[in-house]
Amino acid sequence: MPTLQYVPPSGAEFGELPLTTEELLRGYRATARARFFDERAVTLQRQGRLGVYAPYRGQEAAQVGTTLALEDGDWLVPSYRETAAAITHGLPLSQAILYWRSHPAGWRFPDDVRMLPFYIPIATQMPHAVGLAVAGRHQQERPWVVLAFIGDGGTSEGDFHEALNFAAVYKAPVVFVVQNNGWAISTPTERQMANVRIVDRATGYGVHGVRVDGNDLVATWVAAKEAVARARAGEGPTLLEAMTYRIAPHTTSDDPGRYRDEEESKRRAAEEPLVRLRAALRSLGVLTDEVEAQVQAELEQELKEALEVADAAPDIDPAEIVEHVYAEMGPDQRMAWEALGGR
Amino acid sequence: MPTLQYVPPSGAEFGELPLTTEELLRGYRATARARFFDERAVTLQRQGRLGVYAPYRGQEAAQVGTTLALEDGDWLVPSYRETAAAITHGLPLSQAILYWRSHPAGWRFPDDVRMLPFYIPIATQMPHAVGLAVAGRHQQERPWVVLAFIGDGGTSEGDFHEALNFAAVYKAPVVFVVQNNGWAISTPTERQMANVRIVDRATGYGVHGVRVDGNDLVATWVAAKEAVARARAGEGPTLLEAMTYRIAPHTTSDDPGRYRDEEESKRRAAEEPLVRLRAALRSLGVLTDEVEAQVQAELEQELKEALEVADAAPDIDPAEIVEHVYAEMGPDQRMAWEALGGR
Amino acid sequence: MAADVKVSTAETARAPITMVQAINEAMALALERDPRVLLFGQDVGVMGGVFRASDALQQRFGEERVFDTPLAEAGIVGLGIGLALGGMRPIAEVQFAGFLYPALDQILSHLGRYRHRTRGRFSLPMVVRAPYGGGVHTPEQHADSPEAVLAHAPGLKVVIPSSPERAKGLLLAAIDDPDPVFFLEAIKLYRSERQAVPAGHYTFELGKARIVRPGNAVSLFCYGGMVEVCMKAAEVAAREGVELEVVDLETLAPLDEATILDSVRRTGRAVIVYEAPRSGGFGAEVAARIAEEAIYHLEAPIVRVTGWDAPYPPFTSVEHHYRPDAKRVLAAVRKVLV
Amino acid sequence: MAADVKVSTAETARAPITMVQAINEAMALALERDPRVLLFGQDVGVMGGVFRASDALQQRFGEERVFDTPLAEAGIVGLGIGLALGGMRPIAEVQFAGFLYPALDQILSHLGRYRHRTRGRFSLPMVVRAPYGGGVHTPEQHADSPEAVLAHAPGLKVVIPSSPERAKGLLLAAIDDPDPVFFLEAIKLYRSERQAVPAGHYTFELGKARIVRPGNAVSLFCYGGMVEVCMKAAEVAAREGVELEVVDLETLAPLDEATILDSVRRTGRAVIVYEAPRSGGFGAEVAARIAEEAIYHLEAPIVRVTGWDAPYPPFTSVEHHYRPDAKRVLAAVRKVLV
Ligand SMILES: Cc1ncc(C[n+]2csc(CCOP(=O)(O)OP(=O)(O)O)c2C)c(N)n1
Ligand SMILES: Cc1ncc(C[n+]2csc(CCOP(=O)(O)OP(=O)(O)O)c2C)c(N)n1
Ligand SMILES: [Mg+2]
Ligand SMILES: [Mg+2]
Repeated sequence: MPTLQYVPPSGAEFGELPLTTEELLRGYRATARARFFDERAVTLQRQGRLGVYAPYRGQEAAQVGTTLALEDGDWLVPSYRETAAAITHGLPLSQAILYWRSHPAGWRFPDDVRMLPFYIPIATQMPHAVGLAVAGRHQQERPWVVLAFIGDGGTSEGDFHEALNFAAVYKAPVVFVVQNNGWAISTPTERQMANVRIVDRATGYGVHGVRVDGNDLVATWVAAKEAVARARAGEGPTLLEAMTYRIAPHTTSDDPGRYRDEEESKRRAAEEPLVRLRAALRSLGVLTDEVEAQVQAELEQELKEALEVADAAPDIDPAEIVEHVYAEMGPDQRMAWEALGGR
Repeated sequence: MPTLQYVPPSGAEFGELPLTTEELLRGYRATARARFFDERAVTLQRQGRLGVYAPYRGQEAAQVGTTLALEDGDWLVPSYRETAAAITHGLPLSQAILYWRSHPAGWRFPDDVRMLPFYIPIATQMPHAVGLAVAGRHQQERPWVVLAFIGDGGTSEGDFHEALNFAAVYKAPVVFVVQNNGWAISTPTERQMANVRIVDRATGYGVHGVRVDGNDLVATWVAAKEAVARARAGEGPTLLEAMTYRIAPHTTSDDPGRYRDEEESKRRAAEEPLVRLRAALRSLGVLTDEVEAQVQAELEQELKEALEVADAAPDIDPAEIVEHVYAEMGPDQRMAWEALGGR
Repeated sequence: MAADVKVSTAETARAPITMVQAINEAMALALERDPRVLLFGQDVGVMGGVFRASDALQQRFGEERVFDTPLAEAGIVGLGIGLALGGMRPIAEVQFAGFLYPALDQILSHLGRYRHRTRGRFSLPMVVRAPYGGGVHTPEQHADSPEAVLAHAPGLKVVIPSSPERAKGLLLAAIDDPDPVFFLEAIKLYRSERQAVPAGHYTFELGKARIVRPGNAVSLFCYGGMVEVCMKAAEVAAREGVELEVVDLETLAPLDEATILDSVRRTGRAVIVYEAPRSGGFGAEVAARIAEEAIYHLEAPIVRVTGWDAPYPPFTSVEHHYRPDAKRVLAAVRKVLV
Repeated sequence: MAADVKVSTAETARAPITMVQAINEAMALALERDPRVLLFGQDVGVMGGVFRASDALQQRFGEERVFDTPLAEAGIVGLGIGLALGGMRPIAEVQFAGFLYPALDQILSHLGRYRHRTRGRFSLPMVVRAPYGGGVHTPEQHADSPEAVLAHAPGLKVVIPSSPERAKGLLLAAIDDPDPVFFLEAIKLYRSERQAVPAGHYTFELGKARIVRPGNAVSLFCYGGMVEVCMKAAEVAAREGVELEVVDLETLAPLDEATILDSVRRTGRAVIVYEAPRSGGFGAEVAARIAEEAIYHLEAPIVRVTGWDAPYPPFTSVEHHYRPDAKRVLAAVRKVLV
């Protein structure tokens, strides 16, 4: 099966797009917003106004397009890399900022944002996504669908495998998105696995597999829509491999120069999703200077307000360290809490 | 790809067999010996002369045929089910008996039998097989090949997945045999996985995959020979799915009547490997009453001697419990050892 | 057997049942009371579990609520976490406690941390049941006692019952609890004793140790399969006029330090009994707390009677030399009474 | 950096190096001395490890001996076990100690048991290195201290160095050891201190605790990242004329009980310091042994200064409230000195 692509890297010479103008604009806005946040986050980190941060430059279409396919009541299950998916799914920017500032409030996502927390231990989110999907079926006629993200490196963990198998056995309404961005820190996909077509794993499990150009927002969105529809209809899970590239360092603490040829990276960066989306939408006349400027202004405003909210977060009370261990504080936590000045 | 089969269940109407007469006889002997040991082991267990035992009735061809493909210096990596493979590979019957008697001497396999111990925690042997295979390459021009066994149920564990991927990445000279015997205790393969063709997993990893009729000794042997040759030649690992059936209970403590239709089991038992091999070899004139009688007599004698050896094993010294924790006994073990009357 | 259990809130006189039957009863009640309760694990469905703890429950509650899983413990615990996140109340069975190990990443990275790392947004009201411990000639690696590993992980509760009655009430409490609870069931006790157990739903409070036999000479701290061992030792000692106090910890985490300290302050002597390997066993925590909070009341060393620092021996004919017995407990008692 | 290390058995005057450099030196020496030594883990090859512990080693020893693995910890430890079974001497790096959890089945079911379950036929001369502990603002779940879990598993050795010089000698000893050794490296110490470290190959005996500062008032038992904290406390106390004895356990398993007891018999007072969560932490074992073997020498409660019973906080600005510091150690000292 060929890799699904609607808009080539050039952003030109493409056929009819299976999205409405409204959708295309919505997709542009969300992608531009994701890019904007990432760029500002990196700057904020350099200024010491964020902690260590995991940038996602180049992966916006893979995250935004798939997340846009979710409907009300659906769940997002992200790894640490999915800030773009998270803010697309409704996580307020202020919340993302507080998270990357390591502020406890950053970990407390609002109740109405149906997403699990960012996951640090690789692949461990995968079985949770399956359970969450099965849980929906127990409670609703029309089940919620779960969209779970993992990286190419993450596919090597046992949890990836166990979750794929469980999902298939229980026909869980879940869509697994593998963002194949070429790297797991310094390890290229070719050293991570012998067959770099991750989508080829799907058949073995009896799971539907799709490979898309992960830098083509139209492709990621359309493929995810189909996968979500399948899941909702009870046709089981999909493994969606989104081919993309980690243009940025692994995190703001990483120096890719130690392990990869940054010339090659620059070349790959040319395939990035925003340039091509913008070119395509401009050629369609959907996007104009005016719209771009308006979007930009809105984003500046949104971020300004988000920073104000984040900056207003109260100082961290050390006693919070031992709160939320149990629903009701245990005697050992209470002892600690008092030692930490809790009142 | 179709399932490799040379001799159909009837044991009749088959084409030319790619094995020499000598090999066919050797295969018969080994299969008959495996069957003989299993039958006697079950009897011994009933008499209280063995502990809990994991029978392998019906799986003889899957174990014996693949193991016969190994050459001098090659390694066997078994689960608890592989007593047939073990005794084919050179484990003395007395040793097998002591193992199933839970005697410490049963765990100490002779140095010249190149096999790892029986594995209890499902699938954990898989990455060891990979490491062992890679180790050979570091030490010899002509690497040893590792033959590792796992069950259909075992494929669900993360270790199965991680090992397959590692093996592929390092092109390890290892052959993984999945004995798909239809059951993991009470769980049928259909509830274990959505796609019951386990061999379909191979491609995803970039591993060579072969499915054989696991009750056809000729097929298992020939397929394993090829896989071993590939491994030896540096062409990488093979996943060999041997289709067979667990005729017997999971262990001698299990009652399959609680979870499966034993009529169906009886039907499946008709496909078992020894009947068919015997019929085929008789039709070829390779096997005669005389040979059968001679083999039987030899087996009786071998078992008699093995039981004598096993029965002569010394009483277990309780202090052995704390021996072999470290190469040199640590102070905590010494304290225990003395408390246990060690001298 | 479970299929015949009359569910009633009245406590009627009933035939004595085993601990595994009591566990079955508890799960049947929970499944009946709350549609969010699900039960799953390897072979728990059609077969009713290798120890028959879930016998007949799939027949009664259907395949959607009581079901087999693939053979993958991380998947099982991970599935349960996801179910809990989605509003269910999962009960996962892991076939033997030694097979919890493949799930330890899910357990240590998530099960105990989820509430903390989401600052209270998500709780995981999940129970993980697993048979543990030795004494019944199980095969190799089927007799582990990994409670110390679990009790060291913040956010987990660890409960170990010592009788049919306690098992039922504690399991029902565990299922009701808003936090993840490990429920370790001593294989040795599954069928060793029958007890008349109250019918219907009842709970015992988690987080409380329990004096199962009062005494004044020495406090014996134990749990699960070691309680009967300590009770036996106490009976023997009583014949010689020495009254041992047997304290069943029941919940290892959160630990009921108050009851422990209170007992030892009265007796002045402590013996701690567990069958896990000695070094780093959970009993060390009990000793450490006594040594920190009640040392001035101690009239003797704190002595531990434990499994040795070796894997549980698969050599069935000598396994009783590994697992503490009344004789070894009494030897320790004599040591602290000199 | 490693590539420049002169390998020589003579101890020449050399520029001070960090602990991570000392570890790099040790591995370079081991790789050079013994062709059976292999080094692998996530990102250890081209990149030289996230902390650069294996910097330049792949360039020097080739891709067959120093190599990257896929992202799978059970696979890494399992691969190492297989390599050891096949006659190699593997050194596996796990990127952070909190990511040992996916490998715990391999570790608890096999690494510590192989010799025992094959009755001595197979030994596993393998080293698993992992950075552990907090204090440097690592991301969430990157600051765990799981030593208690490992030290409770029979057959494993657990070594935790506290300085560049010790790290090099202990790691070389661990690589030479016939048994599996966990080598936990305090992230906080990787670059905090430079020390002139002997050139060439040298080893320190495993299984020995070490008095790093003699004293008579109180024994402070600690290891790894807590040694510098206790040393700081001892300096402060010394200014007030109170001489604390700082005992660096170095090897948690097998534990050097003799040195611990000897110290506490002299001082009569014990404070135990570790950064893991308090309940069930390895220090409880130290307390239990003292309470069993040296209680009559104790003049005060045994006090623990530990991480709290909560996950290590990812809230970097307050993590120092979780991890024990000299102030908390001194408060405990005052408590046992009253
Ligand atoms: C279990 C575990 N092992 C190791 C790590 C350290 N680690 C963090 S990110 C990463 C690479 C992940 O690569 P990939 O899955 O491709 O995701 P990407 O970073 O490319 O988004 C590693 C090894 C971890 N977080 N968890
Ligand atoms: C990690 C682990 N989980 C559970 C078990 C209990 N158990 C023993 S055998 C078995 C079924 C194995 O099925 P399969 O892999 O198909 O092998 P078979 O028994 O059919 O040979 C189970 C669940 C175990 N030994 N190890
Ligand atoms: Mg990646
Ligand atoms: Mg099977």
